[in-house]
Amino acid sequence: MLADAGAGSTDAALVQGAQAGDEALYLELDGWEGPLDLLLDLARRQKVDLRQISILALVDQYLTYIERAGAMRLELAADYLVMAAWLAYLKSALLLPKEEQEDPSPEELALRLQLRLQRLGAMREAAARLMGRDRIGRDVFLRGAPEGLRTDRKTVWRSDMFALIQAYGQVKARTAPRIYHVANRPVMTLDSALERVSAMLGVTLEWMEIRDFLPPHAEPALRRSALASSFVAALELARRGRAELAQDGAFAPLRIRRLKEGATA
Amino acid sequence: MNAQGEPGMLERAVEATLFAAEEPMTVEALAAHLGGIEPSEVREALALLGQHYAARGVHLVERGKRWHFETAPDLAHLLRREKEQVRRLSRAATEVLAIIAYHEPVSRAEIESIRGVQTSAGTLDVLMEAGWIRLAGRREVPGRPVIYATTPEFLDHFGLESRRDLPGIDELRAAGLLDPVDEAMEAAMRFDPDDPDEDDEEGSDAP
Amino acid sequence: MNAQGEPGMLERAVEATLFAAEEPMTVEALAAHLGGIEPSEVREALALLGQHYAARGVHLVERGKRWHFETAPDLAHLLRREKEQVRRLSRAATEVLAIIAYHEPVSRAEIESIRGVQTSAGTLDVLMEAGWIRLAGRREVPGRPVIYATTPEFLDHFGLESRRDLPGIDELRAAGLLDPVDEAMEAAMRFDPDDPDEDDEEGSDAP
Repeated sequence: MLADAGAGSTDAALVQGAQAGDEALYLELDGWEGPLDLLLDLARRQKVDLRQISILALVDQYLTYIERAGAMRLELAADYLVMAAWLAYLKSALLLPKEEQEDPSPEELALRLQLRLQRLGAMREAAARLMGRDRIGRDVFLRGAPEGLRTDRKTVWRSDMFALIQAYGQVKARTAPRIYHVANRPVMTLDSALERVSAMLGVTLEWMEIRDFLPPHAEPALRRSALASSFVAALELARRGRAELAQDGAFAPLRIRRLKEGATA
Repeated sequence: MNAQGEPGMLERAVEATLFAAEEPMTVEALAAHLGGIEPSEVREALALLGQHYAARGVHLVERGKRWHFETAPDLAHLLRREKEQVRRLSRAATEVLAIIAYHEPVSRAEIESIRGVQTSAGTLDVLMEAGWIRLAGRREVPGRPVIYATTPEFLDHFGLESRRDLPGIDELRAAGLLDPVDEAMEAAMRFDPDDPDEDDEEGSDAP
Repeated sequence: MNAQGEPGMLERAVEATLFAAEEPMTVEALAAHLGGIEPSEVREALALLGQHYAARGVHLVERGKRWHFETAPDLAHLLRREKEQVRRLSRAATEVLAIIAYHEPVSRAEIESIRGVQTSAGTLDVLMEAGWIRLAGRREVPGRPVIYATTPEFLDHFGLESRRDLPGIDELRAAGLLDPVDEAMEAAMRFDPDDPDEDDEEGSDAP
C-alpha cells in the first residue's frame, strides 16, 4: 500500500521514522484520545507546521500504524478502524483524476481534516502552557493560616410609641371582663302570624295579597319579620289544606285565599 | 534589606515561608525548611522582616520561640466586623414590653396573667438584647421570682421623658385603643392574636 | 505609602484585610468590609500595596477581579511541600479544560467536535469538582445543550488576571484557530475557491 501511494522519499522516510519509534508508540495505544489524537501525533512526526503537513503521507502513516497494530493482534476501538476506512477512501479520492470527483471534493475533505488537526493541536499546546503556569498549591502558595474575616450580625430592634400603646390597649381589651347582651328586636312570632293570617282568611273567599296581612303601621324591622312569619304561616295553612297560594311570576305579589270546605277532600 | 528597601533573597524566602506556613515556625524549623542554612542567618532575616513589617498592617511576631504573621493590633477590629440589622419588634414582644412599662416592676408570672397567654423566655431575651428592659431584683414572695423594669434606653427610644408620659387607660379608651372591635378586626385581619405559639418566634425555649 | 516608606492607614487596612481573608476579595467587598469607603480609594491602596510587595517574597495579585496575596513564583522551589497539593489532571481533562477556557461558553458537542472523541462524564465532573468550570446556561439551539465556562477559581489557580491572559489566546484568535472548522472552511473556500493547485501543495514536498 505504501508503494501504491506513490509518496515521495521524504514521506517514506517519515513513515520509516515513525516505525522506528514504534515500540513506544504501540505501548501507548491506550493513551490516545481517539483517532484524531493519534493522527495529530503522527502529523507532529512530520516535524513541519501543521499547515504544511502532507495529508497523503499522514494517511499512509495512519494506515501503516493500524496495520501493524492489527498484525500485533492489538485490539483497536471501532472508531480507529472507521477513521482508517475513511482515510483510505480519502487517499484514493485524492489520487483519482479530477473530473470524477464528487462534492465535497477530496481536497475539501483533506482541508477540513487539516483544519481539525490544527485546532486540536492548538488546544493541546494551550493546555500544556496552561498547566505550566505558576499554579496555586504547586508554585505559589496562599497564606497558610489566615485569621479569617468575620462579620457578626447584630440586631437592632425597632418599635414606636403607637405600637406600644396599641399593644397595651389590645392586652387590656382582650383580658377585660366582658358583658354580653342580646338586643331586643321587634319580631312577629310564627304562632301570632298563623293566628293573624287564619283570622283574616275567615273574612273573605277572595284572593288577597299576603302583603295586606301585615300590621299596617309597623316599623321596617317589624315589617320584615312579619312578612317572613306570614309567609311561613301561609305555607303552613296551605299544607293543612286550609288555603291556596298563587303567584304570577318570580317576585310578583304572593296571593292567598281560603280554600272552600270540602274542596280538598 | 538594603537601603533602597529591596529585600534580600533569604529575607524573601523567610517571608514567603512564614506566610504560607500553617503553623508558627521556630528558627530551627525555618532553617531546616530553607535547605539547612544557619539559624543565625534566619535570625538576621527575621530581624529585618520584623523591622520592615513594624509599620505595616501585618506584623511579624514571636510567641514562645515560634514566628508568624498576624494582623497589626490596631487593626484587629477589621477581623471582626459588626453588621447591624434593624428588625421590628414582634407583636408578642411589644405586648410584653408595654405590660412591663405600665406595671413595672413586674414578674413573668404577672406579665402572663395580664396577657392571658404564656410568655416565652425568648421574648424577654429580645427585650433585654434591645436594652429596653432590665432585671430589677426579685419579688419577696415564695419562689422569689425575678422582676423586670424598663431602662432609660426604653424611654429614649420611645421618646418619653418618663414613664408618667405613657397615656393612661382613659386616654387609651378615648383613642379607641381599648375598643374590643379593634381586637375583632385584628383577629380577622391576621392570625389569632391569642395564639400562644406567637411567642415562639422569639425563641425556641417556649414552655 | 509616603517617601519614607510608611504606609497610610487605608493601605494598612487593606493589607491586613487581605492577609486575614480566607478567600480572594473584590474591590467592592474590600470597600464594604472597611466600612463603606469609596472603591476608588481601595483601588489606590491596592496599587500602592502592589508596588510595595512587587519586590518581596509575597505578592499582591488580581485574579478575575479578586485580589489576594500569594508567595512569589520564583520561590516555588523553596516552598513545595513533600506532598503535592495540586491534583493531577488526565490528558483528557487538561484538554477539555483548555478548550472550555479558550472557547467559553462551549457545549459538550463543541468540545467533542474539536477533540474528535466523546467526552466521558467523569472528565467534566472532575473539572467541576475542582471548581474550575461551571454550567453557564444553555445554548439557544435545538436541544438547548448545556454550555460550560470557567470560574474565578480557575483564573485564581492558574494565575490569570482575566481570560485575556490565557497563554497565546490573541495569536490563536488572530490565526482563526478559535473559530469552528465550518467557518474556517468557508473562509478558506472564499479565498481560493477550488484552487486546482491545492492538491499539489499537499504533496509539494515530494520530489
